[in-house]
Amino acid sequence: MTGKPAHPDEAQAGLARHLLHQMLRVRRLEEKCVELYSEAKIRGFLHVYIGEEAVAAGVLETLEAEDAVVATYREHGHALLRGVPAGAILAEMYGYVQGCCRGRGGSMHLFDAGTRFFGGNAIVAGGLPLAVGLALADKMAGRARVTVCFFGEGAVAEGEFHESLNLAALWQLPVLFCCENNLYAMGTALGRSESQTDIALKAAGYEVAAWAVDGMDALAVHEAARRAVDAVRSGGGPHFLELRTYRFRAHSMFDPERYREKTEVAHWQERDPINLLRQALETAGHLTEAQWAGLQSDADTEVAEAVAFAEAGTPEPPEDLARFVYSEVHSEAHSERGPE
Amino acid sequence: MTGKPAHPDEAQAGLARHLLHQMLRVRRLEEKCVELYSEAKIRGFLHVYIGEEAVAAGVLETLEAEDAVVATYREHGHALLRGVPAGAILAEMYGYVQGCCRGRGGSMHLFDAGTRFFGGNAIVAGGLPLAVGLALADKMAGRARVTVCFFGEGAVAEGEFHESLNLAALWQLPVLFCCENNLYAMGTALGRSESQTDIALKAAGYEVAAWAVDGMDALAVHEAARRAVDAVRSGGGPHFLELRTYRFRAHSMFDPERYREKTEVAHWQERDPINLLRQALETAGHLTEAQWAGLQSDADTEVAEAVAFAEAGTPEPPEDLARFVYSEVHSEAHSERGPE
Amino acid sequence: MKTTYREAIRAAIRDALQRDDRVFLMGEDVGAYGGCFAVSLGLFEEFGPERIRDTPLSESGFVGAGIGAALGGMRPIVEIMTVNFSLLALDQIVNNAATLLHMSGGQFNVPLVIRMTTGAGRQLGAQHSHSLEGWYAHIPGLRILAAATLEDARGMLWTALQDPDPVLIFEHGTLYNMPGELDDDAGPVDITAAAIRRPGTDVSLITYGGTLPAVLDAAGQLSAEGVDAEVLDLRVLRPLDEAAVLATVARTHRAVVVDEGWRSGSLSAEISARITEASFYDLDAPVGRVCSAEIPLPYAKSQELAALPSVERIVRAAREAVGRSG
Amino acid sequence: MKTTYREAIRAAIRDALQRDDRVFLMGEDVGAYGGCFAVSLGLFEEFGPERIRDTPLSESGFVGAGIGAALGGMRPIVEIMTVNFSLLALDQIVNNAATLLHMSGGQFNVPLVIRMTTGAGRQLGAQHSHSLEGWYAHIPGLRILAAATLEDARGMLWTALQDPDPVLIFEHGTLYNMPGELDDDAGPVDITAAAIRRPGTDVSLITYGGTLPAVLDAAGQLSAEGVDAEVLDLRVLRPLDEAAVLATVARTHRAVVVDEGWRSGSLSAEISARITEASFYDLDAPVGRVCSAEIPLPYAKSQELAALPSVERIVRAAREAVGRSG
Ligand SMILES: Cc1ncc(C[n+]2csc(CCOP(=O)(O)OP(=O)(O)O)c2C)c(N)n1
Ligand SMILES: Cc1ncc(C[n+]2csc(CCOP(=O)(O)OP(=O)(O)O)c2C)c(N)n1
Ligand SMILES: [Mg+2]
Ligand SMILES: [Mg+2]
Repeated sequence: MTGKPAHPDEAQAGLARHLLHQMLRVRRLEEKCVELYSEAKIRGFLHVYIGEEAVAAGVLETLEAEDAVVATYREHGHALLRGVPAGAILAEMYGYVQGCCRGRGGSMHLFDAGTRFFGGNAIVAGGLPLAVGLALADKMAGRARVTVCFFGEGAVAEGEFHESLNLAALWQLPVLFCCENNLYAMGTALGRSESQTDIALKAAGYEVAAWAVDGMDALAVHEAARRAVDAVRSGGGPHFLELRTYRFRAHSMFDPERYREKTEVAHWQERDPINLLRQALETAGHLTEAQWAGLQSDADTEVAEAVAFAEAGTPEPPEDLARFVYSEVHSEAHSERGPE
Repeated sequence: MTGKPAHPDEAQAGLARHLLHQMLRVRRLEEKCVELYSEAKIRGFLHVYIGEEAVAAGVLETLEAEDAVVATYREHGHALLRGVPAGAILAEMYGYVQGCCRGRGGSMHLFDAGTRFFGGNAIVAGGLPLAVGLALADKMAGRARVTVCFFGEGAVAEGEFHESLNLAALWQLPVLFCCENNLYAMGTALGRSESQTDIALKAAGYEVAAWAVDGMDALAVHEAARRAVDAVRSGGGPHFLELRTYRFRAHSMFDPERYREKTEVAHWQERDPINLLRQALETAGHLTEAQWAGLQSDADTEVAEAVAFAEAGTPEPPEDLARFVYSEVHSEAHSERGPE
Repeated sequence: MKTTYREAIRAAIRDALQRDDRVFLMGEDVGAYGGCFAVSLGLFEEFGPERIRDTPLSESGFVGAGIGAALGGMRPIVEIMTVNFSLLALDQIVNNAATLLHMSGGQFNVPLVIRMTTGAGRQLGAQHSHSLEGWYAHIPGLRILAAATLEDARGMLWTALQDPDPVLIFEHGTLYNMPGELDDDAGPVDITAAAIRRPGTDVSLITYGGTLPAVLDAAGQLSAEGVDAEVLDLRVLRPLDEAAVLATVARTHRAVVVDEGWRSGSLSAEISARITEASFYDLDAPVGRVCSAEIPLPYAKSQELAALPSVERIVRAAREAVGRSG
Repeated sequence: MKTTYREAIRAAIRDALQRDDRVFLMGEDVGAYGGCFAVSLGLFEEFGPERIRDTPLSESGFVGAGIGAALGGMRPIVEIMTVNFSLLALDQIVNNAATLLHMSGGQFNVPLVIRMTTGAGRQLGAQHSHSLEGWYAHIPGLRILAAATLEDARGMLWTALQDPDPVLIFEHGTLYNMPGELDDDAGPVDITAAAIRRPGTDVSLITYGGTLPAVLDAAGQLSAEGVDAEVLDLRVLRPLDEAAVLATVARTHRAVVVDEGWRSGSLSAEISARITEASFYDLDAPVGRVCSAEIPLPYAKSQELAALPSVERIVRAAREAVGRSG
């Protein structure tokens, strides 16, 4: 039906199916990471995003190519949905030079210049000042770009959070703060880390427009993010989203989860963002069995290909160890390849 | 009239006259400091408190001997009213061993163990975590003490402010935060440093009880501090006072005051806390000429004696330079004198 | 008794909590979680949330609160998860903890113990792997310890808590699982002196903390080659036990310093400079150094290993010092 | 043209603002106040509040914002009032600015310049007087400069701004008022090499920054005694110009390092270690060091002076190096 605009419901359904697919891609990748960790193919610290996929899916869908993204050590999903190939992500975790950081960053430090994905920061709240600065550069250069900064609710207690929100608000910078409130910072429940547990209210205290959103509802996240991103892009100053979500897995592969009840986890799993959206689509008749199977097999294929890519990887040559401590400005023109 | 309680008005008048005296003591000392700086008897950075005396006078009046005080680099007045002798303060600024820190601290670093005066901190906001810790110690030990922490509104932007308020509120610690809002941090006006310029509102965002008070009205400050200190002492958790005041002089002796209008200073000088209280007392018939003259000459005498004490001071012996980098536990028993 | 480095530290903390009411442990996830490296596992249940105090993510705030609590008469043990995060608390450590006593003319000492994990070897990348204890050793007013053995893991804490001044104890992340035997009545140890971990006559290998095992391995290999190396574990990085350093060099006339820090400006430079200053005419060869490559430490195992001091590099440096390049 | 160190830096900032739209200056009170040490006086009026950007008291926040802005294509000059306050921003400098390029596999360089005041001598006490540039010189990924002359005050900034990586420039607080002559067309200078400030043959006095004047004075005195000292100004504290250090020692066979940092773990230790490593058999005496007393610096003038490297102590150390104790 070329030329004829889709029924609004249909457009919405298309978006919803797309978000479902995006979440599924992340879920499958993360499940594979856990598996690979058990097989000792991935080492170091590994933090997976299972349960929280609606947040990255909903928010990142609203960005343009020229926008910037800053994330944390729980960022595989953000990298993937921002456009970093799954193969480059996995190869990175294998520690191979084909990885998006030549195997130097690992799980916690994915970077990608091509998609303006600025990490992958493993210092809690350490990314917020960077995001403020990226937004400052855009504002000073008169570019209508948005910088999105993801961080956990644990980061809210850090001084760097405070300083960053104030700077962004004071200077009216085009940055969208996305607080992934999954209720725990490692083993520390929100109520044991914040005197004010209403994070959106806290952010509003900086005179930053702040809304709390159901972080298990990808469409709700997308809608809130779209509004916020539009407002930020059109000069409305910084915005803040508190995305209420939950991680279904342990904090990292080392976490025995002593600090929370299995029943609490089970309760939240009933609101699995993938199931919720799938059910809503099915109920509305917008997702056939075949479509669902298609989404799944796409995701499976993507992950399988990524594993194959990573498996075929090779370590960075030892003689490259000290490359890029400083830029290779002078030698660049003569080197065989530029920075990846 | 022993036995018979004084008329409430009379008691209030007595308190008011006392506060007036306290403010006058600070004013005269600070004026002398400025003079001595011009004579090069005092060096380093010197920050005077002229115009803000009602704050220290009102707040410190409400403390017990066992309470603790943490202040900033603008702390001569706080030290004096906490009970550190003016002579020890001046000798410190002369850099003499008779000073309250053996001449090592100077103007910005007055300390006094006897009155539990914990400085004298020249890192903006650096004293707040200390105050939280002092209060934590009292709470853990079950002591009904209060720790009072003074800092400027400029400190509110620092991460250490944020972390400290959250900790104090989360743990319900017996600390009173006193923000001396004099509208400027060096040359930076409040509106250019805070997105939220209502400091008391900001503090309330941490779930800390916070009130704004006219910092030029010593009785109002005293009344608010009394309530806050009582509440803190009786287990009410941290409290926060925003004391709205103004510094009449430059930030330090190096400041040419380019950033504010003379008319603004003049406007605030009309609300000189000493004049205000003096006039109120005179109007009510509670301050005779002779009383006022007495207060003045007391203050003058005190300062003159302090100068004489300082002038008679001597430098720390060079061989003591490295004493107290570490404690002298083992030699203490054998040394001629303990730490001053 | 069979134990591990981790368990030895835990026993030390438990012991301190039992001995002295003023002692408490404070830090991120020391409580309900059991400690990020499981050091404090079980203590929360045993001593409760007041004395095993979980903090929000606020390094500057809770380290400063530790300083304040120490000023207020408590004996806090503050845990910082890793030395990299301690940078967030550096203002409090350097500008307050280290200065208050001197600046106040001797009035306010700060009896605080800060423990933190340091070092690489676990593929944690450039924001979790650095060895900055040498940095801290530059600051007057601090006492800096590095526990390399079970005895020290068990014994340094209590002595540190008796110290009237701030003490920082560095625990190397690769040592936590180190097993071994410990006396049932193992207790407090001296925190002023270095220790010889292997006597020898041909060359002094000087090290501390996480690199001690590699240095001992290297000494073993060297011995097979006929080179008898003495291994000195510095233990105390500030104030340095210079006498012990000079004494071993006086015996061997040759020294190699092994330090996981980046070479330039590392503690190894200080050791080298002091040896040369005091024993120049006694030395038979320049003091050698084996340090980490001067790069942000990479994740990939092969590259991380390549960056760190290895047994092979230590052996090579020792051979050079004794004049054998074969 | 007659000028001062302060004015030379100001001219360099003005010049950079004029040459490159992407350059801006950011820091506490750089604007309306005119700079805490009056370095940026007048620039606010000339370039406006966007490019002479006053910040709140938030060292970590605005230094991190500088890193972000550099990533975003700007060329920020971030001013931190003193090196002591920079401790509050250390997480951003060490964990981000210094690591991003390597950690990202060469993708994200950080073209940021940070300027800060360092050093003692103005009776500012223990929280405003320390010399921690040697600390920063330990961190791979950073380039560390110390301007000791008017030429360098004028010329280092622009070259630093052309550098694709983070550069820290240290300005010693006692130098701001230093007067002198500067070429009218003084411009960018090299930021990779040390410089000989006085040629000589008997002993190498190696220093940088705030102690250069005292070292030159000492060289003058020594010359009157018949000792011809060569004075090397390191200029670049990281990466060190080791070749220049070894070259001067090759000429003189004797060296004294003068460094306002605390001796233990100072840059002077690194210089000493490198000289010994490379030139052991060429040296006629151990490398000497003149540093600050290892104490939080006191306010009192007499004690502050006693704590700092003095002409007299430098002369004495040089005499010792050349074997004259008279
Ligand atoms: C400054 C700092 N302190 C501590 C840590 C250790 N750490 C890593 S993740 C984490 C919890 C963070 O929680 P939150 O911000 O809520 O994010 P989440 O992991 O829940 O996504 C902690 C304490 C760190 N990486 N950085
Ligand atoms: C961390 C830190 N940054 C900067 C400074 C320099 N400085 C000293 S006082 C001051 C202004 C502080 O203003 P405010 O907190 O309002 O206190 P006030 O001086 O007005 O009493 C500044 C920027 C410092 N001492 N510490
Ligand atoms: Mg969380
Ligand atoms: Mg102020």
